[in-house]
Amino acid sequence: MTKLINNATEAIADIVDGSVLMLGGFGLCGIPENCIDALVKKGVKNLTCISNNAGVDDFGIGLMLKNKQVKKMISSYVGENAEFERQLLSGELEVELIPQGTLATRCMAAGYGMPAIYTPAGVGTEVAEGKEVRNFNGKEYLLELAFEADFAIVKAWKGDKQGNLIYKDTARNFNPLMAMAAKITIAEVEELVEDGELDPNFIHTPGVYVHRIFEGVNYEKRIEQRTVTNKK
Amino acid sequence: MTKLINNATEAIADIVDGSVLMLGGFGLCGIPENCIDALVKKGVKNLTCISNNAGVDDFGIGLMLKNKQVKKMISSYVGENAEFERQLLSGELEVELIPQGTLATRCMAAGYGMPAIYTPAGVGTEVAEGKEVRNFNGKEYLLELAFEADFAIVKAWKGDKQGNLIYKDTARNFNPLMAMAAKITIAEVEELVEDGELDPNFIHTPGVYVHRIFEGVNYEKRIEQRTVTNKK
Amino acid sequence: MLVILLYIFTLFFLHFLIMALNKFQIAQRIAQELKDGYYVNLGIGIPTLVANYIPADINVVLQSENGLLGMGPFPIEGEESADLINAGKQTITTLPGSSIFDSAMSFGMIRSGKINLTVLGAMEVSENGDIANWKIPGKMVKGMGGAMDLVASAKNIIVAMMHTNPAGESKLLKKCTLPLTGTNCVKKIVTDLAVIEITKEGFKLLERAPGIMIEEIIAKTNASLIVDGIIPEMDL
Amino acid sequence: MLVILLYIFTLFFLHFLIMALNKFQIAQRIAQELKDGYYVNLGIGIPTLVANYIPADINVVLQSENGLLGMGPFPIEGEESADLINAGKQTITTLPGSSIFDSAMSFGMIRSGKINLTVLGAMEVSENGDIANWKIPGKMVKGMGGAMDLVASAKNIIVAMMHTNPAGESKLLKKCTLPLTGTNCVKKIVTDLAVIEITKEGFKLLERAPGIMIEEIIAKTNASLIVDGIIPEMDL
Repeated sequence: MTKLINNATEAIADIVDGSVLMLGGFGLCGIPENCIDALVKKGVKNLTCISNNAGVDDFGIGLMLKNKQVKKMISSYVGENAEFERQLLSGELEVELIPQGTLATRCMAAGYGMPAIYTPAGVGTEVAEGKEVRNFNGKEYLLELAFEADFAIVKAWKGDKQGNLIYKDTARNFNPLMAMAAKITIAEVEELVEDGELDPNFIHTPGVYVHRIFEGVNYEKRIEQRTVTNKK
Repeated sequence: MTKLINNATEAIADIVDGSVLMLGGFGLCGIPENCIDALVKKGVKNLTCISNNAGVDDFGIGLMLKNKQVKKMISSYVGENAEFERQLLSGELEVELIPQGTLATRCMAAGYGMPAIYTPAGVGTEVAEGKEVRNFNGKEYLLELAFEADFAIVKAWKGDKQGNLIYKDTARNFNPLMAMAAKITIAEVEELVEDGELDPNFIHTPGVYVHRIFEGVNYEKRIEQRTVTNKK
Repeated sequence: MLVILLYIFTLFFLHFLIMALNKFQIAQRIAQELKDGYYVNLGIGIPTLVANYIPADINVVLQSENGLLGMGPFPIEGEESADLINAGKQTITTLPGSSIFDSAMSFGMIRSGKINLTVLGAMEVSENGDIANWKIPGKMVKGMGGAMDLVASAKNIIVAMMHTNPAGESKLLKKCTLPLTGTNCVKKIVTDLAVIEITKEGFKLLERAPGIMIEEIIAKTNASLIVDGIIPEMDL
Repeated sequence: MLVILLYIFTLFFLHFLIMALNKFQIAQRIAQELKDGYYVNLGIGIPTLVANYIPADINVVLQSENGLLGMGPFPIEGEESADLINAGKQTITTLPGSSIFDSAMSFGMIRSGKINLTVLGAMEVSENGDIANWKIPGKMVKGMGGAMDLVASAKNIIVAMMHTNPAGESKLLKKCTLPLTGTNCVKKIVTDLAVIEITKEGFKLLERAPGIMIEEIIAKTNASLIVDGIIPEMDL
C-alpha cells in the first residue's frame, strides 16, 4: 500500500460537493497551492473551508471564492479580499469567525483524540454566546469542540513516502495541526525524498497522520507584504 | 538576564522540602541524572514527584527513594524497584497511578494553558472514581486536570543560551511536555551550544519555557534492558 | 543417558498430547490479522513476539508508545543506545522512514484512532469485551502504563493470552473479577486453544488450535460460547 | 515658493501647539515598559513600532503568534522569503536563538502566561479593563485574529491608541459600546495624551504627554480619572 500519488488532481479526486475541508497556511504563507488549483479546476461546490484566512482576490482560497465554491468559511481573520466581502454582504457566503488560538487548538484536539478543550479566549464576548462557561481555579473558560473535517489539505517543505513531513520557517503555522485533524489528510510537498532522508528526530508530522502525498509543481509562493530594509 | 547557570547544585538551589517536581524520562531513558544527584546530595524531603516511572533501586528516582526524600509518586508504571515496593507496602510512600497518556496530556495541558482535558482512558475503571464522566458524540470521557508543579527538571541532548532544547531519539518522551508545564523549568543538557547553532525549524522546546539551563557532566545513561541481535 | 533419552521421548510424546499453541504460535496466529499499511502497537510479552511473524509481502509500521513510529529490530551488539528504547525499555533501532515524537503526541495518535491494531496481554476478558490486565488486589500494583489509553481508544484490539490461568481457571469470563483496564473494547482473543471473536451476543468461536476439540474449549471458557457451523483449525 | 514656506512654518507652529504624541512617540513611551528578559507580543499598527525603541542594554524576545520566537528585523532587499512572515504577514527574519513552532504551541505559550507583555491597539477601553478592538456593528468584520486569545491570557496588556477617535470622542469609557474582545484584562493605556493605569478604582493618570494639561486629559476621558498628586510629563 502506497501513500504516494501523482498529483493534486488525483489527491482531491474524492472531494465532493459539500465536503468539509481544512486548508493549511497563514495568509498566503504555507498554503497548498497545487490542491487549491485542482479544486478550482474540479469545481466542487458548497465547500466548508476551515482555514485561518481566506486568501486574497486572485490567490489562495480567494480563487475558490471567486469561483463560488465555498459555502462557509471558518477562519480567524478574513481581510484583504474584496470578493469575499461582496459575497459575505450579499449573503452568498457564510462566515464563522473564531479566535486564532481556538482555531489552532480545535485542530489539535481532533488530532489528539480530545473531543473538546477549555480556553479563556472569548469569555465575556459574543464568541461565548451559547457556549458552556466553566470556572477552573477562579478563571473562566469556554468549552470548544474539536473540529470534524473530511479532508485536511496541507503544504509541507519536504516529505517522504511514509508521509513524514517537515515544514519551512513560519510556513509551518496551521499545517501540522490540520494534518492530524481530518479523516483524510492530503499533503503536497515541495520536495519528495526517499524514506530515511529525513532525520526521525526532526519530523514535524509523523507519517501515520498522512494518507496521500505528492510532490507539487510550479509553486508561486506569493508574498503578501514585502517588507525589506537597506541596512546591512 | 541569563538563563545559563553553572551546575545542578545551582539549578536546584531553591527546591525545598515539600516541592512538587516533574522529572522527565521514560524508564532510565532521558532522565536528568545531574539534577537527581544534586537533589540526593541536598537531601530535600517530602517531595511529590511526577514522573512516568520511579527509576530502579540504584539509579534515577530510585536514588531519591532510597534516601527517603519522596512523599508521593505520580506515575503510570513503577515496577523494577524493590525499595519502592517496600516503602509502598509499609505506608511510607504514597503512589498515584495514572494512565500514561493521561499523564502526558495533563503535562501538555499545563504547558498550553488548558485547565483540563477530556480523555477516554480509564472510563469504567477505578481511575474514573470521583471524576466527571462526560459523553461527547456517544463516547464517554473523563475530565482530567492540568498538573500544577513547582519545578520541571528535564534532560535534553543539546540546548542554547536562550533555553531552546532538542532531544535525542526516544529520550524525548515526557521531557518536552514537562518542560512546558511547571512554574520553573530546569534543563540539563549533554551539550550546550551557542545561540544560532540550533536550526530554528527543529527546536523541540522553545526557550520561552526554560528558566535555567546548564551543561551536565558524567552522564552514565544506563541501559535497563540491553537487547541485541547478532544478525547483520 | 537413558534417563535423558526417556525425558526427551516423554517431552516429544507430551507434545502430541498437548496440542495447545505455545506463545510463539499464538504470536504467529495473531500476525495473520495484520494487513498491509497497518500501524500497530504491540504490548509487552507475547504481543512483542508478533513482530517476528509479520508476512514479508506486507508493510506494517510498529508504534512504541514512548514515542516512536517505525520500530526496527534489536540493534547489532555494540550499537545499542540508551537513548533509543521501546515501551518495554529494550534497546531497539529505527528504520528508514521512522519518526520520533513526545509522549503526548504518541497517545494523541492512539486516542484519535490512527493506530489500526493494538495487541496486548490480559489476565481476564469478559464476554462483552471488558479487559482486566493491570491489577490484582492484594498484590503490589506496578501501574497501568499505557494500557488504559490503548484499550480506551484503539479501533481494533486483539488480546493474546493463555486460555486458562496457572490454576486452570478460565480467563474468559461472563464478567471480569479483577479491576478493569477498559470496557467493551476487546474485539478478538487468540489463546493457546482458540481464536474467539467478541460479538454483541458474546464470545464466538472462530478457530481451534490444531487437534483441540470444541468440547475442551467450551469446558475451559467460563461463559457462553457461540459455536456456529464447522470450526476450522488454525492454519499455522 | 512662499506658499510652501508658509505651509512648513504653519506645520512647525502647529507642532508646538499640538503637543500630543505621534504614533512613533507612543511606541517610544511603551518601549520604556520593557524589561530585560521579557517575551513580548506586539500587535499590528503602533505596537509593531515598539520594536524600534527597545533599549540597547536589555534583551527582549519578540513573539509572532503565527509561530516564531525571536523575530528579527525586515530582511535585506532580495533576501525576503515567502516562508518567513510575521502575524502582520510582513516578511521578516530570524535571529540566533530563534525558534519556530506551530500555531497551537504558539497560543499554548500565550495561554499559559509565558509571554510577559502584550501590546495591542484598541477602539475602546473601559475603566475596568475591558477592550473592544475587533468589530464595528454594521461594518464588514474581518475577524479577531489572535486578539481574543492574547487578551484572555496575557499577564500584562498595554493598549496603544489615540485618546479620541477621529470624531473627537473619547476611546476611554465607563463601559465599552462596541462588541468586546476581552474583559478585565488591560493593565495600562498609552495614548497620544497620557499614560493611564487601570486600577480596581478605575482609570488612574500616571503621566501626561509633554505640554498636555491634566484638564485636557480629563475632558477627553469619558469616565472618572483618578489624579493623585503631581502628574509628571512623559520622559521621551
